[in-house]
Formats: sequence, C-alpha cells, structure tokens
Amino acid sequence: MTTTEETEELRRTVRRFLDQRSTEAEVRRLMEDETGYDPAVWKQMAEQIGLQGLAIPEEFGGSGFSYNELRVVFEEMGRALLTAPFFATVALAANALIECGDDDAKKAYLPGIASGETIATLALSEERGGWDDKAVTLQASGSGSDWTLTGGKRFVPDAHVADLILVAARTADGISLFAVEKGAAGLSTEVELTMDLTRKLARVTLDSTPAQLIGTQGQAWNGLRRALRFAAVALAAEQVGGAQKVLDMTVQYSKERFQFGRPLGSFQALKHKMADMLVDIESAKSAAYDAARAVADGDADVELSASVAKAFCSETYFRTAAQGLQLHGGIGFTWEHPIHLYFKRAKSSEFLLGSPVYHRDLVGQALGI
Amino acid sequence: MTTTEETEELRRTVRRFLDQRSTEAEVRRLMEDETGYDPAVWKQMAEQIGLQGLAIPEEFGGSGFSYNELRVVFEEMGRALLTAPFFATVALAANALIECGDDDAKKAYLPGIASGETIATLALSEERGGWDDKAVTLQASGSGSDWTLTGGKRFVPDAHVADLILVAARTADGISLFAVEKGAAGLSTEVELTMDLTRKLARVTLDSTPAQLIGTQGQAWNGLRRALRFAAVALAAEQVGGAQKVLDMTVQYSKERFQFGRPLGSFQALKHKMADMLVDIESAKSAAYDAARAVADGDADVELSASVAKAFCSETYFRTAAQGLQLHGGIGFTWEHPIHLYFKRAKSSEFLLGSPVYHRDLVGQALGI
Amino acid sequence: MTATATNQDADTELVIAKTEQLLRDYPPATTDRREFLSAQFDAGLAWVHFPKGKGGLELPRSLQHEVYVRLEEAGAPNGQMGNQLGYSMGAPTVLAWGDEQQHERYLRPIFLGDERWCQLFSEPGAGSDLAAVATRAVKDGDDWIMNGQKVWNSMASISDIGMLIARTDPEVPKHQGLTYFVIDMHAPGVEVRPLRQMTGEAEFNEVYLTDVRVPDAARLGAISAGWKVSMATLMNERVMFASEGMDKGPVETALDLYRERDHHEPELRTRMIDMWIKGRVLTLSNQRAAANRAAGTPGPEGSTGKIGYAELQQKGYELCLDLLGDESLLYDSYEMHEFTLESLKERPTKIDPRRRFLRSRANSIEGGSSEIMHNILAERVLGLPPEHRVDKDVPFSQVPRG
Amino acid sequence: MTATATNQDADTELVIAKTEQLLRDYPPATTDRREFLSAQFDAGLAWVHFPKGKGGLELPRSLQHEVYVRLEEAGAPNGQMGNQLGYSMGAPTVLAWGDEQQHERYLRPIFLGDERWCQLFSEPGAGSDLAAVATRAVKDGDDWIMNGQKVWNSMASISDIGMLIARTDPEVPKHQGLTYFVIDMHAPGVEVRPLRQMTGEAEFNEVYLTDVRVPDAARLGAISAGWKVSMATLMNERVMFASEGMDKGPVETALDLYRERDHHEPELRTRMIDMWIKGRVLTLSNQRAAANRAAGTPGPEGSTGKIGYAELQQKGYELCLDLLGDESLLYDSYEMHEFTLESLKERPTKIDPRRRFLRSRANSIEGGSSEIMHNILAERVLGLPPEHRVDKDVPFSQVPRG
Repeated sequence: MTTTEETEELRRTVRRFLDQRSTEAEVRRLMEDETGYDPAVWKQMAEQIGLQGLAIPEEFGGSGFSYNELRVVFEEMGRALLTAPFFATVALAANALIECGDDDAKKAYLPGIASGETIATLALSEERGGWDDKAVTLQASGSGSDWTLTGGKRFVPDAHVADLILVAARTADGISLFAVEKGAAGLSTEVELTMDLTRKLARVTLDSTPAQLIGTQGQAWNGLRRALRFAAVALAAEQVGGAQKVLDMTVQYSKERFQFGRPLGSFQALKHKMADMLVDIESAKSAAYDAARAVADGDADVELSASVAKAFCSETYFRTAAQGLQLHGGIGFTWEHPIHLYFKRAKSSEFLLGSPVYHRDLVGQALGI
Repeated sequence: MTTTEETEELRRTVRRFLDQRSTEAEVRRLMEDETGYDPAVWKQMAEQIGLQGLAIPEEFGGSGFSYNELRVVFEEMGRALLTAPFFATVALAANALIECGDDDAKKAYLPGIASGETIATLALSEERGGWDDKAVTLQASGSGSDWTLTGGKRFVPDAHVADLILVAARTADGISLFAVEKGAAGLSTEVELTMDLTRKLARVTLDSTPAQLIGTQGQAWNGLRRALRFAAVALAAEQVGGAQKVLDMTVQYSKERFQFGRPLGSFQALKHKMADMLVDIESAKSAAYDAARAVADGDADVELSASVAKAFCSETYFRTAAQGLQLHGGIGFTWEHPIHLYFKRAKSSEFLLGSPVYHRDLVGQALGI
Repeated sequence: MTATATNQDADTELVIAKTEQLLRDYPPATTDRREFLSAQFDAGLAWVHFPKGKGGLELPRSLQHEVYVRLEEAGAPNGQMGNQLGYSMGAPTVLAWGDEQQHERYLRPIFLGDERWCQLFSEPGAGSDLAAVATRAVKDGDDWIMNGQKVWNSMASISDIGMLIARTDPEVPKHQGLTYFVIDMHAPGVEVRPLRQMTGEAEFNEVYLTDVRVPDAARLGAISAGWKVSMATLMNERVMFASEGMDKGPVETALDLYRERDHHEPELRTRMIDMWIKGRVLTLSNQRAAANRAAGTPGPEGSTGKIGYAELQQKGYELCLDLLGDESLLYDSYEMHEFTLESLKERPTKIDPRRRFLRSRANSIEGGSSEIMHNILAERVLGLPPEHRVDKDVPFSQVPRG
Repeated sequence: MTATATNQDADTELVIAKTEQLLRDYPPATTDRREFLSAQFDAGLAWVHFPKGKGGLELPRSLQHEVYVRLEEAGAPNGQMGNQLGYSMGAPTVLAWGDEQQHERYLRPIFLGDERWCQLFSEPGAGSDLAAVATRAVKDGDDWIMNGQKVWNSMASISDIGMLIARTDPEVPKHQGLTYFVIDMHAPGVEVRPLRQMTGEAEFNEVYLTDVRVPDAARLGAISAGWKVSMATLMNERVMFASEGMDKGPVETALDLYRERDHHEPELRTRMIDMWIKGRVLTLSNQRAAANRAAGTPGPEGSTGKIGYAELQQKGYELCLDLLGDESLLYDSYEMHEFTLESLKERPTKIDPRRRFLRSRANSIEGGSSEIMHNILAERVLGLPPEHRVDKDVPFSQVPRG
C-alpha cells in the first residue's frame, strides 16, 4: 500500500497534465469531433506519465501499480472531463484481458495497451442495452481457433477508434470472449449521438468477421463480470472526481456572484445545500476509495464493494451536478457554461455499466434478500 | 355541495368545542387513563353539535351530511388530538354498517351511533396485523341466524369501551360480518400499550361468543373494503389537521425563540424547511379533500382516491411532525412538550388501516402495473 | 346544502350567451381571423374580467374559460395563440398601469396578434434579484436613451414590443429607481441574439440595447414606479407557469414507457407509483387553487404550485430516463434551433423525453427560482421574518454587485 | 510502494510492550480495579497522547486503541467505563487549560473512577446558541456565587464533578464574558432533576443552581476565557458522537427483521438495500476519517460523520418500524426510568426498535444539531461567508433573547 503522499504526488502530476491538455476549450473541440480524442495527448499520457500501463502487471509491459493509484487517475480524468478512449482501453479492455485467464492473449495485447499503441474496448451490450450476461445474445460460429462473428453490438465506448475490440458472444457452452482487430473483414463501426458528448459510444456491426477466441470457450463470463465490476470502480472514481469539481465550481461561483447586495454563498439555505453536497461527496469518496482498495487487495467480496460504489457514486454525481446547476441559476442552463457538461456526464455514467437500480439489485442478491 | 362558508362555519364550531374540551391537559389525562375518553364530552359532541350522526343518513337517525363536512370534523379532531372513540365509532363502525347492505342492521345500530348512545368499532386485524382480506382468518361457527365466534382480534380501536363490536370472520362462502354486543358471553377485551397513547387499541378475545350475522353470509368483503377505504379518508383528514397544527406550532415557536440574537424563524435554512412543510401540507390537503369529495360524490374510483390520500397524507404528517420536532430542538424531545404527541400520532396513523407502502401497492394495482 | 351563488350562475349564462351570439354573427368557417378577433374584442370576450370597451365585461376572470371551450369547439381563432406573453402578461399590465391612450394603443393589437410581445426584465446581474436591473434609461427631451443588456427573453427575436424595466435613478435604493417601458423591438440599437441552452436549441435570447431612443409615451406608470408595475406582469407569469403543460407531462410519458416494456426491477414500479401519486396530487392542488381563486379565497396552494411543478418535471423525466434504460445514453439532436414564427405554429406534440429531461432543469430556475419561491412562502404566507437586507436603504449605485 | 512510517512502527511497538508489561506486573485476575488502573495511569497507558507523568507517553492518540484491544482481551478493568464524559471530555480539557495543581487534582481520580464527571453547558435559552449561556457567576472573595439553570445533562444525577460555563461579565459580547468551572455536584444549592423524554425514560437531567459557592481554584483557564476552554470539551464530544453505537445499529436490526419475516412488498426490499448501502458507506467514511486523523491529515469526512449518523439512525429505525408492521402501533413501556449507577452497568444489549426509533429523533439535535453542523461545514470547510450576526459586537445584556 502506498502512503498518502505518494498518491497525492500522482494526483498532482495528473492534474497538472490535464489542466494543460484537457482544458474546457479542448474538451469542447473534441465533443464536436467525431474521433473524440487527440492522438498527441494520448501518446503523451503513455510516454510521459505512463497512465495507460499504470495498473497493468509488469510482466505484461505495465508498471504494476494497483487500483489504489489507478483510481486517482480516473478521479482526475473525471474532474477534467478528459475526452479520450482511456476508460474504454484501461477500465474495460485491459481489465477484461487481465481477468481472461489466457496468458497468450495477455502477452499479445496488454503491452500494446500499456505503451499507448493500442486503443481497445469491450463490446458487450446489444440492441436492447444491459450489462449482464442476458445482454449477450450474439452467436459465434466456428470451433477450435477458427471463429467468425455476425451481429451487432451497441453502446460500445470508443469502438470507432479502437485497434482492438473485445467482443462477448455466445458459443455452445456459454459466453466466450473474442478479439476482433481493426480492419477485420465485415467489421464496421458507427458513432451514435450521445447525450454526453465527451464520451463516444459506437455501434459495432460484424458480418462473418474473423475473431480470435480468448480463454476457454464458454467460460468467459466470470472473468468478464469481474472486469465489468472493476471498470465500474474506475467509473465510480471518475464520478467522484467530477462531483468534487462541480462542488468546487459551485462554491467558487457562490462566493463571486452577488444578489441582493450579498454573495450568493452567504444565504443560509444555499450554504446548507452546498454542505449537503459536501457530505454526499465525502461519502461517495469513501465508497469509491474502498472499492478501489478492495480491487487492489483482491477482497473476496470485491464485486459487492464495486456495486456499492457504482450505485452510490452514480447518484452522488447526479445529485451534485443537478444541485450545482440549480445554484448557478440561469447561466448554468446555457450551452456556454461548462456545468451542463458535468451534468450530462453524470447522467450518462449512471447508465454505463449498469444503473444504480441494477447495482442495488445486485447488492440485494449478495445480502440474500 | 356546500359552500365554503358553511364548511368553515362547521370548522369554527368544532374547533371552539375542542379548544375547550380537548385541551392538552385533558388529552394527557386521557392518555394515562385506560378508558381513554370522557363520557360527558362524548355526550356533548352528540347532543350539542351532532357530530356522531353528521354523515349518517337521515332515515337512520343522522343529519345526512356528506364526507365534505365530515372530513372537516376529522381534521379538527386530528388537530386537537381528540382522545375518544370517535374514529372507531364513526369512521370504522358506522361506515361498515352503511356499506353492509343490511337494512335491519342499519336500523338496529345506526340510530344509536348517531345519538351518541352507542360506541362501536370494527375488529378486522388478527395476531399478525394487516388490513386486507388475508388478515381475516377467524372462523365463525353456525348457520342461519345462529352463530358463534371463537378466536382473537388485535389492533381494534377502542374495543374495550365499545357497546358494539363488528367482527369480520370467515364462513363457508368467504368473509362475513358479525355484530357482537358488549357483555356477550365469552367476550373479553384488553387494552394494549400503544405508542400513540391518544388512540387506544385493544385485543378482543371471543370464546363461543354469540354473534349476529350482518348482511349475506360470505359476501361482506366488498362492503367492508369500501368502509375501510372511507375510514382511511377520515384518517387522512385527521392527518392533515394534525400536520397543520404542527406547522402552526413550529412557525409560532420559531418566531418566539431567539438564538444568536435573532428569532429562529429568521434563519433562511429553517424558513425554507417550514416552506417545504407548507408545500407538503397543502398538497396533502388537496389529496384528502378530493378523496372526501369522491366519497361524497360516490366516484367510481373512490377507492383509488382513498389510497392516494392515505398514502400521501400519512407521509406528509410524519415528515411534518419529524421536521417540526427537529425545529423545536431539545425541548421538542421532552415529554412535557406536546409535539411528541403529534409525532406518535403521525407514526401510528401511518400503520392504522394499512401503511403507505400497502396503499401505494394498491394504487399500482389500480394502474395495472 | 344548497348553492347560494345565483349571481355566479347569471354571469356564466351571460358569457355563454354572448359567446354563442359571436359565433352566430361571425361563423368561424367563413370569417377572417382578424375580423373574428376584433368582433370578439368588441363583444367583451377577449378578457372577460377587463372593463367594457376594453375587451371585457367586468366579470370574474374564471369565466374566460367558458369562452375558450366554446370557441375551440367551434374552430374559432384563438387570440392568445402565438402571443401568450402579450395576452397573459402584457395586457393586464397595460390595463392596470397604462392611461386611456395606452389602453387604446396596445390592447386591441395584442389580441388581434398585430403586435407580439416579449418580456425584457432579467439581466446577467439581475436574476433572482430582479430589482438589481442595471439597464440605464436617461431622459433626453421627450425621449429616453437606453443602454444595457437583457437576458432570458423568450420570443424576443419575433416580437414587436418588449416589456422592459430600466433604472432611471441609481442614487436611490434599488426598488425605487426603476421605470417600466414598452419599447419598440424594431427600434435602432435593439439587437437580439439567440442564447443557446444545454438542450442544444435556443429557446431564449439575449437583447442588447445600445443608445435606444424610446419616447416617453411608451412609459407605463410613473417614473420610478417600475417595480410596482413589473409586479403586475410577474404575478401573471407565475399563474402561467404553475398551470401550463399538464396535458402530456412526465407522469403520462413515464407510464407509457413503463407499459411498453415488459420487465422491470421492482424499484422502478415503486417509483412509477410514487410519481403517479405526486402527479395526481399536484393536479388536484392546481384545481383547488383555481377553485379558490375563482371563489375569491386564494390560499397558499397557488404559490406552492410552481415548486411542485418543477419538482414533478425533474423527478418525472429522471424516471422516464430510467425506464428508457441505456437509450438514455443517447440524444436526438444537439443542432441549434432557434425559435421562429414557424416553430411556434407547429408546436410539436411529442418531444423526446431525453430533451425534456434536460429542459426540466430550468423549471426550478425560470420565472422565480424554487429558492425564491421558498422565501416567498416563508415570508408572505407563514409570516416569518424577512432575510437580512444589506441593499434595502442604500442607493443602488453603492450596493455591492458581482 | 514501501511504507515509510518507521517511527510509527516503533511507537506502536513501545505501546504494545508497555501494555504487555502492565499485564504481567498486574495480572487482572488477581489485581484490584483501582490498583490496576493506578498502575496503568503510571505506565502512561491511560491516555497515551498525554504528557508523561500525567497518564500518557506523548505518543499519537490513535495508539490508545492498541492498549484497549489488549486490556479487553486480558479481561482488565476499563478506565473509561462509567465515566465516559470525564475520560473523553473532562481530562483533555483539564490537561489543555488547567494548571499543574489541577492536573494533579483531577486526572488520576477521573481515570480511577473515583470521580464521575458530567457536562453543564446547555441552558433553556442556550441550545444551538451555546454562547448565550445566562447562568451567572459573581465573584465573592475567593469564591464565586452561581445562579442559573442547566439542561440536557446526562449522568448529572450520579456525577461528582460538573464541567460548567457561566457568565462572569454580561457587559461584553457574549463569547467574551464566559468562564469555565469544574464544580462539585454535591455542593449546597445544586439540585438535579430528571428530565423525562419522549421515549418515556429520563436519560438527561436539569440542574438548578441556587447560590452555589464555588472556589476560584475550580476555575479552568482565565476569567473570561470560558468559550475557548469549552471548545476543548466540545471537540471531543463530536468525536464521541460520530463514532458511537455502530455495533448493532439500525441497519443490522432491520436486516434481522427483514429476514425473520417471509414476505414483503418490493418497496421494502428496495429500502432495505438502500439503507444497507448507506450504512456501509457511513462505516467506510468513519474508518476513512479515523485513518486520516491517525495520519495527521484530517479531512471534512470527520465533520460529516455526525450528520450521516443521525440520518442513518432515523431512517434506519423508520425502516425497522415498517418491517415490524402493525406491531409498530404498540410500545414496550412508557414507565419513567432514571439513569442510575446500576442501569449504567447493565447496559442493555437489545433495546426495542420502537424505543430506538423514538430515541433517534434526538440524534440530529444533541451534541450540535444537524443545522449547526451544516453551518460548520459551509463556513469552516467550504469557506462560505458566515451568517449575519446581530449579537457579535453587542454586550450580552443587550442581545435580544427569547
């Protein structure tokens, strides 16, 4: 376990980088840009601070740090609304590979992710959405090492720029995981218009597309489910970072904005609302940090911790963003003010990887009720 | 339909009466008294203002007014925390008789209720509680006009002072309603210790107790269910009256109590909380008044209106009482201050006749979801 | 239990008779829009509570409803359509504060749709604190010269007349130095810019005023009486907000979505029921408020409606999104649409719930924020002590702003 | 990834070693309670963060935990038991503000349980506004004469010493005229009356002071320094409140009730899960707060704990009642119990959830109401402007009260 100082040093480094490379102007530029990220920044992230490989094991080209460090990176990215395929690559694809139980696949793909050469993602949901095994209906054809995929996937983060798409599909014995590489025959991707323009989601269409089986046929779900939960912990950290930023903006605004000859922040009703936001965010931090610790420590009930964090932090972020917008008054409702970007990120990240309603249900199952 | 002025005149009359006869000192005296009501006040209510018979049809000795008037009476009684078997007699027993479809029973019992001679109640719940047909398991023995009852009933308002207990029991064809009179063989009652000491609830034990069948054997449930819903509307009106009183007390206190050299009521956070209480109570009034109107008009969906009112007003009253207690600070937590009496009435009346959870479920069924 | 309101019955009969007479004399199918509306104005059926000769009959406002029900049934033109702000807010203000010439000048054109009106109150520095308006109007002979910036002006780009408050005296406390004008939106120096909102479209505008020359005849009420005059406008705005849009609202939308889908987590059923109850109770409250207003005994349920409306919209569309599921990750279009005369006419019946979800965030801000409404309820209804005011007795020019 | 806190490790080892030494030298099974505690005090294991010779070792406070874990395992007596207020609030205050004689006089008797302490701060007119204390202390030779009324004094009926703030100068602003005393609860003129609460029992007392004579030697800190001194006491109170009672709390009670019953409306499952999550997150927050305090980087999660605790208790026991169903219509006993030495010892493990439900209403009032905690978070953590203060620079005698 690292000391607090080391973690905070990492935070300062990442924040400094993002302050310069993920400015509001840059975020807005990428929102309008279909590609949705800046390759130069992507390269710097990998080469200058090694973010993509931070929590990838050293034997697969990473730095071997834990989720205790990685969550700080996601917190800062959430704070800066970083618009890049980092979540897709690191939270989804890298975790899916780490949990796939297939050393060849790890060796084949993780080093490229760690070095920043490979952008990757995970394709799970289909036409009706959903993030559990029932969401996967796409049927793979083939056997042994000879497989093709035909069908569609939706809500796939950054699939349109991915070099590697990990696809969950049905085979005889259950759910299997496949690797599909960019340019594969019959593969096409199409970006959909997202409410949150800072995270691109694409449709993936596969038409007899050759695919590489990862791990054992029919045995992928346990690993995938763990990877999805770990990704949810990363998302919870993002949410906490975004929520803290909204509170900071709101407190700042309420000190500078005068109404009735007084700063807004001197009105007790508003002060108490901001205090509630603070209580909410501090609680969310406790949930997110503990879930990250549980991933790092390999707790037996890590999936429960992940669901708690995803459910709690999702709602905290949304409540915070909604309240922050309200406290900004009219200006907060305009396109030109940044707070709506956080509001939309908050609402969208509620749904991504399963809504709070879904994760609460999982918690109930874990409690046996 | 009456004009607003007539209703308000009735309100003033009832309030004047209760201001004198149901003072806080009197309520506290009756809380500690197992009988739980003052027979002299009961007689005055019937003879001086005719409250018991207000909404009983004229042909059965009442004044033939509607629920539009009766709900005002319950509102005021809720406000004054009247400690008397009025709810049991008028809301439960009289409604059960009016809806029982048995003219002989009406003729036998309603005039006594209207004149104040008969205290009556309805025994439905049993050991496990509950307010629907599943709660009724007590099996009647007999046939024709010759029946006896053996078993227990619980949570029966004021059964220990009732001259007439209407008992729901199972017979061959379903649920039937029976009349059991005071002093009947094998009948005993025992007051339980209630959280809300202003409303007495008793256990009723029946041991081969002779009982008079009311209405058609096995056909009582529809009428009973309607009566329970109408009683719930009366309870909702009580809740609204109690909530308004709590708000009045709280506003008054916050104007008189100084902290930091200012009246409490000048602190914006507290002002907004009281404004929220107001919004809540005004909404509850809309629900309760409309449900009373629906009973008076005989709306086809009157049961839905009743469930809406019971669910909404229950929670409004509790929220209001909890917030009112909070705004009173330490003094509100003491036995000597009256606000805890409202708090306990609020919580208890949530459960009586079915909790908000139960009534919301009924609303869902009515919506077909 | 007998009704005693025989007067009321007679009034209702009169309004119905006059409406039917109007429809007989000017059959909608064969009568030109302006001609019909002009006749309606003359019959006193434009605003029945207005004085005779000024579009009204001096009868209770609640009876206007009887007119509209019958006109709509008969397919007659609607004098509010496309000019809601003029009809609902401009006209009552002109009537209350204008002189005879101004009544003559403005009321009929509003009703005939010859002049559309918009509202120019809010400013970047005057939101909840509306009286902090900084737009300056300086007397210059018989005219006033105006400079300043207004914001949140719906319809401004297609309006002819703007209801505006401006500061005519900065050296007195803020409420005292304001004056109310009805300005010509086509005058030189008036520039209207669309204001894009988080939904993508531009429902509102910003209005920049640069040396705009306004004749003194366009002043409504006395110099420095602007705050009182503006209250007449705002009172009518809140009535509008609290009652609008209840036809196909968030609850019905959610219920449709709920029924379209076959399975749901139990939590969603709970929330669906809860929301349905809240919606029903709000509707009942609005009905009660209307009935009490009609009976001349308005209660607080009038003021509580706006808070409840905003909350229902917001929570309701949040539920809609949860029912939509992952489709809520997407959006229909962020293209920037402006409000035009055409968009006004084709008033879309089905707006995407995700757009409504975003739009609902403004419901607790526009037309008096929920915080301001809470203050009003606490102070005016409950009689709690007013906020400590640092700007009350200080000249506006010396009040801290930011 | 290597730990750098080698100092910390050494400190921990020292504490453990000393504790084990104490247990060897004074085997709990054969050692008298007072003797053991006296030895523990001398070993510096009473309050490890206190100075040497005064019950401590000048080590981080967080290490006290190591002592208690081992003593409890070994069945040793507990020096806090029955005198929590003296141990947790009195001792740190005496240490911080008392002189050498007072350290000598008070610390050891607290730890040995020879003198039980209670707190006499709140008054009927000084609740949230604690500095509005009106109890008067007037100098009379070497003594002070006290008159006034205190309220919400737990343990007062069985205590020997009361921590009291009194007004010694009413002609200066309220925070400036207070002085702190540790008074003899057995002195003539001190009358303790039980204060019955809504649960039926009397957990607290009122204390009436009539011409109570207190020697100047019982004054803690300088004359007029009482406000600052009282802060030392209160800081420790909030730590107590935020961390207590998490063993068999409302969530576990609810889960037991949930599992005992076989069928439930789906809404109750939703709320059960939600409450369980809230409880878990609050526990995590308390752990994080403790870890940050131990690491010397306390964050706001310390101050947020009390708000969260109160809310969890209240909502949690509301859920318990819903799970109990109609049994919630009943109560176990409203008989008035007073707090006695006996009731202190037999600390009941299973209190009826309906009683806990009623008791929970005080959680958001006692020890700093949730409203006050919100002010603190807004002003001290978020740095928002303080409330407008009418009583700040005014002599206490002229501040409006009521």
